[in-house]
Amino acid sequence: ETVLTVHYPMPGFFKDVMDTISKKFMEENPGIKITFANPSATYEEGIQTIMRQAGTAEMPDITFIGLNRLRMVNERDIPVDLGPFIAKDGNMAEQGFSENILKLAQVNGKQVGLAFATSNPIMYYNADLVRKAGGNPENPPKTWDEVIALGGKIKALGDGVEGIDFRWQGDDWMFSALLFGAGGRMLNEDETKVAFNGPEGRKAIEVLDRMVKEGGLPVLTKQAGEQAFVAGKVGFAFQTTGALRNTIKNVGGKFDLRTAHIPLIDTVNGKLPTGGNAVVILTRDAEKQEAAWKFAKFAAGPYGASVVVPGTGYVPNNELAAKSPEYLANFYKENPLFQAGLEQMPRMIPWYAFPGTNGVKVTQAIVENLSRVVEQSATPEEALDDAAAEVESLLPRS
Amino acid sequence: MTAHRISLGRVLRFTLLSLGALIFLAPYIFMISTAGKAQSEIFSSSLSLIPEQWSYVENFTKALSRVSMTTLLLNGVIVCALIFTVQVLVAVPCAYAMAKLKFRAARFMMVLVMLGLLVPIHATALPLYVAFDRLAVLNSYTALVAPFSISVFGIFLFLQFFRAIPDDLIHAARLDGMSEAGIVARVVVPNAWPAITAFAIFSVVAHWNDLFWPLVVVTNQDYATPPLGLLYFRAAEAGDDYGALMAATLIITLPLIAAFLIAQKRFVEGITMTGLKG
Amino acid sequence: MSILSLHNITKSFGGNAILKGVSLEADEGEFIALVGPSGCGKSTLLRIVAGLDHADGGEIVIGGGEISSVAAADRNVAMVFQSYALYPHLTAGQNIAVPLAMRRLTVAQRLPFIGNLLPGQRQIRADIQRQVKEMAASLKIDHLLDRKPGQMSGGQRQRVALARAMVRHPSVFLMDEPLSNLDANLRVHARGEIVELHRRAGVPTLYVTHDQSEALSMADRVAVMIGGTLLQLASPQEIYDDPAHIEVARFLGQPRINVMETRMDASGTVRFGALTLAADGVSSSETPVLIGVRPEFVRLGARADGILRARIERTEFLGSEVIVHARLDAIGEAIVAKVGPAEAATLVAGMPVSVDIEPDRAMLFAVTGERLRAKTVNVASVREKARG
Amino acid sequence: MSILSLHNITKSFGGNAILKGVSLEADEGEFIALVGPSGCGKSTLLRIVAGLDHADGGEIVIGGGEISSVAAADRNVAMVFQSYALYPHLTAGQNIAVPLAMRRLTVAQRLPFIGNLLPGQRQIRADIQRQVKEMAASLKIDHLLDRKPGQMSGGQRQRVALARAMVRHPSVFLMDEPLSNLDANLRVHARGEIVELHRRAGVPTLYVTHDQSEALSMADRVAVMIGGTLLQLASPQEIYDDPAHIEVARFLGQPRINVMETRMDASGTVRFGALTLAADGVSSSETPVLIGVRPEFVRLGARADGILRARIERTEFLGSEVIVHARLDAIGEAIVAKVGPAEAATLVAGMPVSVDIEPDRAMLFAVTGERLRAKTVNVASVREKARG
Amino acid sequence: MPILAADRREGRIAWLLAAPAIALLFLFILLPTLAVVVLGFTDFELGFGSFRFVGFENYAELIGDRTFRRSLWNTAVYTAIVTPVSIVLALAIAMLIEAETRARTFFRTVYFLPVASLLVAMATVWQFLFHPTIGPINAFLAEFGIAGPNWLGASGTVLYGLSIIGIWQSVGFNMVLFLAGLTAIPRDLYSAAEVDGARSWFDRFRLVTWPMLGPTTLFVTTISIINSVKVFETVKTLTEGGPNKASEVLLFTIYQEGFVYLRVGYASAMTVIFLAILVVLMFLQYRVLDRKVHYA
Ligand SMILES: Nc1ncnc2c1ncn2[C@@H]1O[C@H](COP(=O)(O)OP(=O)(O)OP(=O)(O)O)[C@@H](O)[C@H]1O
Ligand SMILES: Nc1ncnc2c1ncn2[C@@H]1O[C@H](COP(=O)(O)OP(=O)(O)OP(=O)(O)O)[C@@H](O)[C@H]1O
Ligand SMILES: [Mg+2]
Ligand SMILES: [Mg+2]
Repeated sequence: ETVLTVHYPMPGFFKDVMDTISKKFMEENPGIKITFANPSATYEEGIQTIMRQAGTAEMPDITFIGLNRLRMVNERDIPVDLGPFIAKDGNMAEQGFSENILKLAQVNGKQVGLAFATSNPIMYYNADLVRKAGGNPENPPKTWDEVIALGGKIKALGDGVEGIDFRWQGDDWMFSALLFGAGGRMLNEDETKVAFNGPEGRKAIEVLDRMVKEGGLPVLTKQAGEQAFVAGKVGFAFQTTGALRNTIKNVGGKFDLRTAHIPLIDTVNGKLPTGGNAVVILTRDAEKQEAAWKFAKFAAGPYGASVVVPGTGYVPNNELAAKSPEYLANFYKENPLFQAGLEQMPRMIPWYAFPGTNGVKVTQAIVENLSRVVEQSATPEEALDDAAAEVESLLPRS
Repeated sequence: MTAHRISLGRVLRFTLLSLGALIFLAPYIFMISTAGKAQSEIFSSSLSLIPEQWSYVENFTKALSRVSMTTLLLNGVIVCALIFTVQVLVAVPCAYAMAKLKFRAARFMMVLVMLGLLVPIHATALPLYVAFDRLAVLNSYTALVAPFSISVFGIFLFLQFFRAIPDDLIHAARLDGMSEAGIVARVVVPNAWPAITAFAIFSVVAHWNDLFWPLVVVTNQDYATPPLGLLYFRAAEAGDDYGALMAATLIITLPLIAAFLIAQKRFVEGITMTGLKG
Repeated sequence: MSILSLHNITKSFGGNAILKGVSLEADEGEFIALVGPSGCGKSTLLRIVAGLDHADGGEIVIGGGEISSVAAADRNVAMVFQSYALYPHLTAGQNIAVPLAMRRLTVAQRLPFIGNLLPGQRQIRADIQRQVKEMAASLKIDHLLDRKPGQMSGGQRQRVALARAMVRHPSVFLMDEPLSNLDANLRVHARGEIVELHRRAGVPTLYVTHDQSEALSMADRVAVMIGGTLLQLASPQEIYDDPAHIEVARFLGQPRINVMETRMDASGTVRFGALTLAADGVSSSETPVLIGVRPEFVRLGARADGILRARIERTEFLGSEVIVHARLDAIGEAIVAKVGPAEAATLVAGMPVSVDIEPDRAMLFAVTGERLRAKTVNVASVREKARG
Repeated sequence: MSILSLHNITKSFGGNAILKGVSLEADEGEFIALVGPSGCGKSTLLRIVAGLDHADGGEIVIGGGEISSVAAADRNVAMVFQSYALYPHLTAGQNIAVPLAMRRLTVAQRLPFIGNLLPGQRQIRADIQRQVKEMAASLKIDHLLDRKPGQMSGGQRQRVALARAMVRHPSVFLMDEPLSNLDANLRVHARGEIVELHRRAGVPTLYVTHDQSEALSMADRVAVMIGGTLLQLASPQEIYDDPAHIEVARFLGQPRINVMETRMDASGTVRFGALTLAADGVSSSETPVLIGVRPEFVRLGARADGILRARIERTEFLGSEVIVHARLDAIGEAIVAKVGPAEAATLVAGMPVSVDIEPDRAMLFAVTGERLRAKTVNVASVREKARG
Repeated sequence: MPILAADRREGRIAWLLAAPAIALLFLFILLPTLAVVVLGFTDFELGFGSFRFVGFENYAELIGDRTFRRSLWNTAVYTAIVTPVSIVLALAIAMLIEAETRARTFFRTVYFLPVASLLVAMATVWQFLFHPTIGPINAFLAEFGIAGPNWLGASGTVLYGLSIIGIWQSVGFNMVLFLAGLTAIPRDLYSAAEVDGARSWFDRFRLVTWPMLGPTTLFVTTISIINSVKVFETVKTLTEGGPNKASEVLLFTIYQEGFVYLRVGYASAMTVIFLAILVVLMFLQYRVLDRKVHYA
């Protein structure tokens, strides 16, 4: 019997999912036993744990790593290259792993993991407030201009009601949503120069600035924003589909919660970043690797997706799962709130990870400059230029 | 006339204290209230402390079933008890030597103790982690307990206390034929209970609530301590399950409050006698 | 044969010489009181004998053996402390049993639970219990055996401390102001008890006190230590009546001895008031000397016609006697007399009086403090002169 | 006119009556010593007078006004505490200045920095400084003014405490065992100083002590309090020679008064040894009474041929006198005599002696303790009888 | 000679008794600290096996590090708020409790409760209390017509918000120490003060309580400063140093560098500076104040 130790982050979110998947997996694979290591509270802490444990006896066999951190982990040569396994299998597409989906967990062409739970940014809105402000909830705004205008009206309702909550804090994901949605990119093709301060970037950050100025976007911490929204005090919330299940639970019957596509600045070429995580194999033991590969495919496969999606709000990362009535087809029919994310799937591209050792710091630099815009302590141009300069200095010199 | 003034002062004092107590208790009031609310009820625009639909059972059930509370609490007790015992066993003889024996290194020890007070575990966590890994003792009670086996605070506190023990008592014990170790065990410790109680509160509170170190050295859930259990109710990306989180927090906080209530009289007495105040 | 003998003990703390060569012998069954002002080194000496401190030099011989390098626990010396130093967490009975248990039981036998299972310890414990009971009975504290020190009065604690020290039949008994924490009445009562106990046990005892009446009333011999030096070691009577040093004379006696400065001529004759004293040692020239007279030997006459005259400043009524403070007209010095209440009734503040000193009661001291042997050779009787 | 008068002061703590109606008057310049055993309520009474505690009932009149409801700070009463209660963070000079500063400067003027800028305070401060200096000079502590209490000896602290109390010319002066923390010699010396100081200041003083010789020697009148009741308030002489209650007699006198039980016949006659006493009050039947004789009035005869015979148990040498403990053959009770050293030389332990009591010196008390006035009517002289 | 032997025996026993403590002290405090100092001179990064010595490069970088300077400043501000306020509050509460005869146990427990609580969990409660729109604090302020600030969200107020939590958390600890200090003041001194004319509560406080609490206050101040400088949990759970570094504090910055950016060498250098600051602070404090508060 092979025993696999599995480590995962955010147990509040993933515990039930992991328990269900591993139970089913062990039923199907009697020779393999799954045990769980102590989970980590966040993706960041998960990575720290893995980094510390890399190469030690404590290192788990399998872990789940945020998509934007794969590059950093790979630089430290921690994940096992899955290329050979894929080659050996030969029929990944048949199992629902399209090329597009495999790409989400590739770094410089190396397959470091399999995307497990993926998300994209969507628009949540409070239909009651929209209605009150004169909007039509059945026909939600399609462009940022419309969002900002309606947000302003909602804010004007008073009583502590805010127009928009945009989750700009923590990391650069939602900025990416604006930037990619405008058709922009973070760095240039060969990753030597900053590219987000181009015209697309300017449009993106101006949208943020206008949300603050006209759309009723207050300065809130991430948690405060979520709480205000579920309390019915915010008109629009822009954040990951991953939060959908929890949002539904938190809202309960307090108001009419709806979801819709996130507006794109460039409706033609606009893309959206992919959030979520990938299952990564760490064990260097060949026998365990075999078992781990089985588990990775199982977790990232259609069954896994059919567990993850309803439980969280993530979008399926497996094409079989989404389409097959065996898995999720019926679910989407019955739960229209989940559809926005699903429909945006074609626009998903990898969440960009910066090269070099300062990768994480770069995202912090961007977030800090965003906060200056939100606090209106800098003009969008200043903030964008500062961010560009700072990021530039943090990129590897070569 | 005096009687009147006194009662007025008392009313004022009592009112002030009660108001302050209310403010200090406010977070707990919200905690208890939240622990009884359904998830959809927790965040709403109207403030109400009393849950509309009582979900205590539900939240507490979740808190108890989602994680193995008994294991967590048991680990907490084991780890805190081990840490406390070892700390006392190590600190008491040392403090005794510093306070009551001709010990030339006492001054040097004092400097070490002061230094030790300043170094947070956050600073030394990494070297310790590496060392523990090399020794293959991660994921064990040893790893959880060892770094705290030496409590400079304990040495400091006992030192203050022992200085106040009359020399004559030690002398009498020597004349009665006790060895120095015998004196520590038979005379000093039995009379140091107030100090030991005071120290127990500090030590247990600190280590029962410690999240940082267990997170570093424990990956095996069999050794998880209570704060690690709280992680299961947190989902940074998507908002926490507050009702269950609060219920779980209540469960792991209650034993401490009970312990404090039991020990609190001796606690203040102990601090008074340790001269910790100065 | 002397059981305890100290030879030339010296000790300094950080450069301060506290004991400057103290020698002392105590015979079997002897009770020696060690008195001296606060800070003169009494406790230090006791602690050195007990082995709680170590002398810088000198020898300590107990029962014939030199024990300077023997640990306190292994000298068979018992000590009673001023604070009693009872173990607060043990009952009186347990307190008394400690020195026995420590000596008779092995380390293993003393362990809390395991100890009870070891062979032999039952028997020894029972034995100890019996001895504790006996000791307690002889000190009349049997009813206290189950109480802790905190539940006892000062006097009771003092007795328990005594019992703890006595129970193991030490070869030397040390007491450091064992009565000073008791109130006056209890103190007087306890004196008798300790003397009685000592008489029964017959163990040589070194008893430190700074209460002179304790020293005088209890001891066989009194050692007066001042500034780290033993100035005199003699019987109470001798110490009081025939002090070898002015400091000894000053230290003992309540109220204090009157000391006045005067001069001795080259022939060794001293004249003071109506007295003429002849000193033994004859100096080559006139030298200043001190004359000491105890207050009870100063007579005040209401007629104020003596050679020495004084004016009464105030009187202190003490019940059975009265202390009269007067100031000598001639030299302006204060002089104190102790008189009976009847006599005192005639003396009021401000009144001029004549001062007489009882013949043979004046003592002569060199200015350095040493006693000068002297004899009264003449008392000029003023009254006679006045008549004549 | 009496400056301080207390009428029927009562006080209980949690149901325990501590003061059971104490009344007392102090005249201008009078020094009253309040003595009594520990716990009898002396400190409580003082604290009530000072306003630190509040009586349950009764009146306190100072200088003609009832002040029960006046706060301590506003009564012009000064107090010296046993612990001296000096402010450890202030120098002696600052300590002495406190009561003046508190009274003369406003709250604002006393503030650390701002105060210095306020008008008028310079002048007042200078004034206070002058007064402090004067006070210090008169107590000879000028050289200590810059030291903190921690750097002073017990005696010096005590004087600073006195200075702090005196400096503001209080209308009543309270002292709670101000000398009990001093060593014997210092204590005797300080007594004189306090009396002198009191004489100069002329402020009525209530002085608590449990040292009887302090009380007797210092006070104009002595108040003996036992169990919350004032048993007697009289001059030292009267208190000692003519106690109104057996407890008063027992409390004063060192060694304690001899008290023996005997019987009074229906005619009011009491026979004890060679004495026959006639009591004033005549009871209807034979009643037990107590007879008290101070040790100095007990005469021991070596011939052992008196009516009362005793055997000497032990003698206590005290220098100028000797305490002889004997046991009466007839009733087995102990009797204590105080004799001179010369006389004592003839008395050794174990010796049988005859006991005589000085006529007119025996006192009679009812078993409840009250004094029974009595007169010696007859002394059977054994010697005469023997001769005759 | 025998004297020396006896003294040496006592010294040996002292060493024996202290040996476990000394050994553990070296093992778990000194050696790791030394390791941190050594790491401060390397470019060690978590996850990379090897590292090289870079001399003072890390320290040179620190000088120019805006974040580090910011976090130094923020820590100083936080400490400057939390330490005095929590001491004054604690003293006031301790005095009130000491004077109050009823419900002492209750009050003592209530005020001590925050010390005994898991800060990470309580932080989430505070986050809700501080919520700018639906939080009770601002709702309460609104009752009085005050527009509550955006406590943890705005860079202008975030430090104050965190300070309030810090004060709430540390008052109980200080209070207990003050309670102990108060019980040790001789009652006679208050009596003397009253008789000396200290009429008001304030006079007695200035004349007796405050000076007599000197040693306690010094100790409490020391502990408070150490604890405030070590603020971490609230920042980590509530603000992550934001917005725009407005709540970056030393330990958080060190954590961020070491564990998130994984630059252990650099973080170690920061730690060394952090420890040096603490040591200097404590040294100065004891040098300047110790003599002032001990009167004996
Ligand atoms: N451990 C010590 N270190 C330094 N000095 C000491 C020590 N022990 C005693 N001394 C000093 O030695 C001197 C003598 O002290 P000791 O206790 O023997 O006096 P004492 O005669 O017993 O006085 P007392 O009657 O007050 O008890 C004192 O001046 C004291 O300060
Ligand atoms: N605050 C108090 N609460 C309860 N009982 C008290 C209080 N103060 C004093 N007592 C009790 O009142 C009695 C008298 O106390 P007080 O201090 O007046 O005695 P004292 O005569 O001064 O004794 P001492 O000579 O020992 O100083 C004692 O039994 C004491 O226990
Ligand atoms: Mg001594
Ligand atoms: Mg008293």
